[in-house]
Amino acid sequence: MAVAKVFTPEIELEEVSMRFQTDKTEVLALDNVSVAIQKGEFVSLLGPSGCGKTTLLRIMADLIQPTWGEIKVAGKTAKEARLAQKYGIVFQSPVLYDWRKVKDNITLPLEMMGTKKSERESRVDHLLELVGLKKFKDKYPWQLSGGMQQRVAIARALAMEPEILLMDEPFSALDEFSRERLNEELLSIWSKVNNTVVFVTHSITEAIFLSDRIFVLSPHPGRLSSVVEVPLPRPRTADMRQSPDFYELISRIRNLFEGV
Amino acid sequence: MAVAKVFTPEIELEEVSMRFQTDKTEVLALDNVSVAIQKGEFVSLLGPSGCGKTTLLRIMADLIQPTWGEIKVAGKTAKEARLAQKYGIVFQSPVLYDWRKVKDNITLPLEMMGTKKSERESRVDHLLELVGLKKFKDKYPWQLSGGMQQRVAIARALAMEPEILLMDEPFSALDEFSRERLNEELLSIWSKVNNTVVFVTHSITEAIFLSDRIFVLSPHPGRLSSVVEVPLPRPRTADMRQSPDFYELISRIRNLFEGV
Amino acid sequence: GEEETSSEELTPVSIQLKWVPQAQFAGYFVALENGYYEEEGLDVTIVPGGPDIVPEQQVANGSVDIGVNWVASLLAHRDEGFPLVQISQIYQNSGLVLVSYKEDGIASPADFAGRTVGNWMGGNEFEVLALFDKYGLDPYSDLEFSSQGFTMDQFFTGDIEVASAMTYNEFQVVLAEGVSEDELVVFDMNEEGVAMLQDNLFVNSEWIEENKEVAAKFVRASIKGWQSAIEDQEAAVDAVMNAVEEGSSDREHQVKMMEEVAKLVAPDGFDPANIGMIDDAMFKQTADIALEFGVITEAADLDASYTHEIMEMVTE
Amino acid sequence: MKNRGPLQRWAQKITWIFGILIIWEICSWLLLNVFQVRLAQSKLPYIHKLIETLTSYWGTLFSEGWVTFANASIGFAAGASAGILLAILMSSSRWIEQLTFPYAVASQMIPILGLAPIVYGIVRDVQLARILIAGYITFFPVAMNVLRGLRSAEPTAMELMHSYAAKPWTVYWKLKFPAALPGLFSGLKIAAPLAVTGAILVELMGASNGLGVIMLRNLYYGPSHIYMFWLTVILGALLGILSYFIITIIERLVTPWQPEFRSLGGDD
Amino acid sequence: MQGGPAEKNASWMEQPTISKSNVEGTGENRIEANNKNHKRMVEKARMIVLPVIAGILFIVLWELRFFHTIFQLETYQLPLPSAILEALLANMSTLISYTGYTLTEAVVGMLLGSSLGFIVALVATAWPKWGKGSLTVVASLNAVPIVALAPIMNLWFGSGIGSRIAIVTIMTMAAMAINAYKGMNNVHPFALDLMHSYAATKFEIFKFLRIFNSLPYVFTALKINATASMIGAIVGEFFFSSRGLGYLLSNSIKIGRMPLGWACIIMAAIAGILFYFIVERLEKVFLKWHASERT
Ligand SMILES: Nc1ncnc2c1ncn2[C@@H]1O[C@H](COP(=O)(O)OP(=O)(O)OP(=O)(O)O)[C@@H](O)[C@H]1O
Ligand SMILES: Nc1ncnc2c1ncn2[C@@H]1O[C@H](COP(=O)(O)OP(=O)(O)OP(=O)(O)O)[C@@H](O)[C@H]1O
Ligand SMILES: Cc1ncc(C[n+]2csc(CCO)c2C)c(N)n1
Ligand SMILES: [Mg+2]
Ligand SMILES: [Mg+2]
Repeated sequence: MAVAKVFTPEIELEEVSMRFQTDKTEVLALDNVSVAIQKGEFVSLLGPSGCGKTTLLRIMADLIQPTWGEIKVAGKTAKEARLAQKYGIVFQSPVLYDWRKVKDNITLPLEMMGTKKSERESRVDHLLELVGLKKFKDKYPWQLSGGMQQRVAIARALAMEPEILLMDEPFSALDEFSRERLNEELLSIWSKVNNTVVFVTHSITEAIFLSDRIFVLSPHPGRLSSVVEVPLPRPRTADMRQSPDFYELISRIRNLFEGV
Repeated sequence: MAVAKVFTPEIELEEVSMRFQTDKTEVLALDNVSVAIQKGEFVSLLGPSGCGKTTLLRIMADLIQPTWGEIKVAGKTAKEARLAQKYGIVFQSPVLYDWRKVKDNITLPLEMMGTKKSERESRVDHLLELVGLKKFKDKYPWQLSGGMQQRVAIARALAMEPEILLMDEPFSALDEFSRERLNEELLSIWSKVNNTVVFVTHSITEAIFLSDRIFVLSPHPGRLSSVVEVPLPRPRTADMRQSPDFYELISRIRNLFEGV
Repeated sequence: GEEETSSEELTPVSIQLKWVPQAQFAGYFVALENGYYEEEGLDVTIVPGGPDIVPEQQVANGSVDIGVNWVASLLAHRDEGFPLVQISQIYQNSGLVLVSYKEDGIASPADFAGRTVGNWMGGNEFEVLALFDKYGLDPYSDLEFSSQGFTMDQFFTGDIEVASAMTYNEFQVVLAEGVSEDELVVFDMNEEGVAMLQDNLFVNSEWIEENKEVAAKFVRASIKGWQSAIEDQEAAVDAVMNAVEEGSSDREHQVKMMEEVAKLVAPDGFDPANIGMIDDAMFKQTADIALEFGVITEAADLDASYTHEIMEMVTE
Repeated sequence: MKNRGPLQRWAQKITWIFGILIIWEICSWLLLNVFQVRLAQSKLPYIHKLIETLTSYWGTLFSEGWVTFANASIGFAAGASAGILLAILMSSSRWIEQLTFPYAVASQMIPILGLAPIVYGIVRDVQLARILIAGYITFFPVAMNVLRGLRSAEPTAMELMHSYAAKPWTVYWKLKFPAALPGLFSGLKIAAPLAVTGAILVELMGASNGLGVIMLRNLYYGPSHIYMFWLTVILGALLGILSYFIITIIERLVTPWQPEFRSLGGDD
Repeated sequence: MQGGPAEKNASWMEQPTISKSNVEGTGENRIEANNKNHKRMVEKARMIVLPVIAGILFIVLWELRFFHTIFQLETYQLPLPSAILEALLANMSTLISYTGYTLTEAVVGMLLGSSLGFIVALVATAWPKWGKGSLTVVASLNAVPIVALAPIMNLWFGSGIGSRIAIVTIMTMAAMAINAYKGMNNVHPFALDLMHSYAATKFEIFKFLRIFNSLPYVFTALKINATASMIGAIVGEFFFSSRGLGYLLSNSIKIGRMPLGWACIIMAAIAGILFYFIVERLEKVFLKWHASERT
């Protein structure tokens, strides 16, 4: 755990519940979830498919309002935080705009924040390098493979160096090597920008490697079943993946799951 | 390797190349790929993002025609095989029809093959059970989480018990437990139906656990860099994942990757 | 029951009006209302006209049997090869006038120079062209000869300084708007000697070969209708109003129209017994004007354009 | 929470209606008394005069309006079916499209005035001719919108169909039609009021009943009939609104999956 | 931490070769490329040749009275192409000047109407609570036939070109408003979420998302309007105009000059098709990215 950090809650959810209602039936996607995420913290959400991870992320980003409960971001409401353009989001699907070429999709948030054109161009080059798509900057999204599209979405979220970075299974469409490399890149960016990251993943190792804390959700209805602190030191290095501590954590979390 | 099986080639690609051309530039997605897949074989494709796995699958399914090269499926052309309704495909994205409820999306291929309504209904119930979406049968796709949508797509492909099953990263949006469970389900279905499966994945362990052979592709341009036989006996069991043979295979494949 | 059986024996005949049902066509409505057609053994359908209806087309197509339109229009269609022939002339005089406000200072057609003169065009403009010619005016350079809609709005707003008007309708519309006759200058085509014949009855020349008897019966009943209409104008207006949708015209207007129409069908000194007769001289004047102003490209073959035969059968 | 009460939705509609009426009345007053333009009442008649006229003639207007609406429905059915058929034909092969498209466009340049005598000449049955003409007026927007819809099925969704070796007809039925429904409804929303126009136009060609008939006659009989004329115009517009609403409601029922109609759950 | 493994695996992130198509490539390659070019040319040629051949066939059959025979028509009802051509040549200069006049009305009115319709869609999307009513109002204007519109517009704008432009404007508003509205609202919810996550203002959501999303629909509307505007202008000229194709057409038909009437129709069709294809070209340029345009 990052010992040096002072605890200032950046994202606070208090007894948040979310119910989706359709014609006849209703789904309780989140039930009474309370979490507090510290400023500059890297937090992962783990949980079975359909347990409410995406819903939780969307509530944090003020894209939907919870049916019950309170949410505070940096002491303000989520809406105020959103209006202050604090968020960068990687959605579960790439959500690229068909009419924009790769490079223009990446500069989209920069355009919205009024970044100068020359600055945008240098930034986009750097980001394309980061996600390995330099040669594809002038392609349209449908000319890319699934994983490549997802990487464009990642580059787009990183482009604005957001204070709060919400990532919904960003690397699930990538091969293990790209994934590991991007894990490290992400940590390096995070340590520089020192933003708060909420990261949804299905990979337990990935969650451990990246996070300060891991929130495990249980399904039906979505509940916060446990919080696991990751006591590995920072900076994390590739060989930590082979350490006994790491293995111990993996099996602990697997057990948590099975207990669900 | 499954010793008992007689070698009758089901899918044969000979020196297949695929070039995508756009206004000014062109991308060589596949370069001179030759593979022969045996009837009833379970084969995985591994390779970095954008190397041409999806393209290869689409060529096998006769959804696109290669720029050069030949393809034979069960001794006939791919087109004939497609017209004989031999294929079941899970695409990289769920590709559900917005206007159909979950159950209707799953019965779609059955409707196309003229299956009777009563039969369809019992089949869909069974499939929903398999992918754990029983309660969601009357929902529209947009009311599901990402992983749930992917599971619907899987159920849809399994619904018709196809002779050739092509799956493009079907389990990437699932948590590890659902994934492992579905791995086993898939194997059990496969051993019953004895169809030919080509499976794209980014997970080396998954590829090993499932496959008879693993094709490793390399980018620059997309080439078949090596073929790995998986000598684990069938039926595969969960504890095999912990066996030394398994670990040995993992590191062998990882090395293959790094050698690229 | 009784009516049905009798109507089975009736010969169906349809007549296409030039325009919407109004007192302009009172004779046919009276004939229908009073059962004159039925007496002749005819089951007559009166088909209303409108801005997009060309009676000559309808008759040539066989959509209807008999048409009402102006003679100039008939000649123009015949010139284009339409197989039509006139069988009766209902209006003896032209109902077309040109009107302008007195305050505009147009005392004679010669003063049209430099003014905007309106007409509905499409076959209605030839008398006006003849009038221009009489006064040495070139419609393309000396004045603005302009399209007039089927409302008089352009006259009221001043868009058109000299407007075309039918004595029985548009002129009455102007009066009804509170403009008194003293404020207007009226140019009458009959007085100017450029009148062309107007409402007539015509048929398809192939159809008539087989249906002379039917045509004669129709014309006979129609003339009877016109005679009663002129005699009892109130009743005629009643007959028209029955055919008019409620709220689409008012009685007062139709009474005025009937009065004016009567003057055209049976002018002063005209024997009502002669209604429907075709005046050879007047027809020739019409055809001559038509030729002069390019309505027709070749001199009309008068013998083929109209026939007295039906009227002779009528009067027998 | 999410749905504003029906009360509030009605309030909006009523505000719209009264807003328009009040502005209209004021403009009418301004034209007549302040700017003193000629034929001010013909340009924009007083609402209260219209209502006065309506009270004496509402029976006629209603029955004639009904005739027109019935005719419009037939024309609409004919036009919409023709439009859908044409769109299917054109989407079925580039070949057919290239062949028919320029002519479909050119056909739209033939004004009904020129068409009517010929249509009457060919079909000879007046009622059928009218339906044909009304259909002709409405088919084009439907065809264009449906064609776009049929073409915009996602490439991956098409691939799914190909993988089943679906017959062309099945591809249409299972994929292209549903994907084209939003487009179809846009087309129908344009076509439905147009069908009213079509019906009225057709009524000008020698009908003895319908809104078009009284519209024309009142116009022709001069400014004294102006209120009645305007009432027919307004009634035409109302029929347009009615037909538009009917399509809107059907759209909601048939395509609840369109993003517009999805309920997102929260207090959005 | 970053250095080592990342660099080692960097090649994994690199992608298949991309080359300028004209620079390299084996002989086989080039033949293939030529083939594709050739195919495209053939495709293009077919686009023009096919309708022309069909057209010629149609005209020949027409001239040979094929249609007259099967529909029992006479030449005075449906004139022969030769007669139409004669009328066309005899009145060429008038027809050309009238075509220009009518086309001007159509184009100006169409641009005005489409812009207004688009604005209505913007308003209805931006303030749905109150703006949606405007959509209904505009749609209802479509139910007012030109015969009624013409006298009203004539009163408001005089007998000149202005009243026809006004007619065309009103006629073209609804198609654009309805289509653009659908395009602006048929947005994928995730695409909207992305905008919200940037705290995009209403204006920005239009600028970056809705406008583009609406383009396919907008072009459909423009194509509908290109044809509707020609009809509108022509029929608008029937009653009050003293110039233009509609004026000439109406007059010709009323005095039985069918060849001249058809000559007007031919001119209108040529102008209309030209107008339409210009819009279609623009669509191809602006919608490169849309599913319907992908190859
Ligand atoms: N329609 C297309 N037009 C142009 N290029 C394309 C098209 N489809 C694919 N490509 C290119 O072909 C290459 C291979 O794509 P493919 O989708 O097969 O990759 P993949 O191996 O499936 O990758 P991933 O694991 O990311 O899904 C990519 O470089 C992509 O840009
Ligand atoms: N718009 C909606 N309407 C109705 N139900 C919804 C809606 N969105 C989500 N749900 C339901 O809420 C639950 C949680 O969904 P959510 O997307 O948060 O899951 P998740 O944890 O992200 O799953 P995955 O790992 O598969 O992405 C699911 O049961 C889903 O069906
Ligand atoms: C388009 C058109 N508008 C007005 C008239 C005017 N008009 C001239 S004579 C007449 C009465 C019937 O004989 C009428 C209404 C027309 N003919 N065509
Ligand atoms: Mg999710
Ligand atoms: Mg792929």
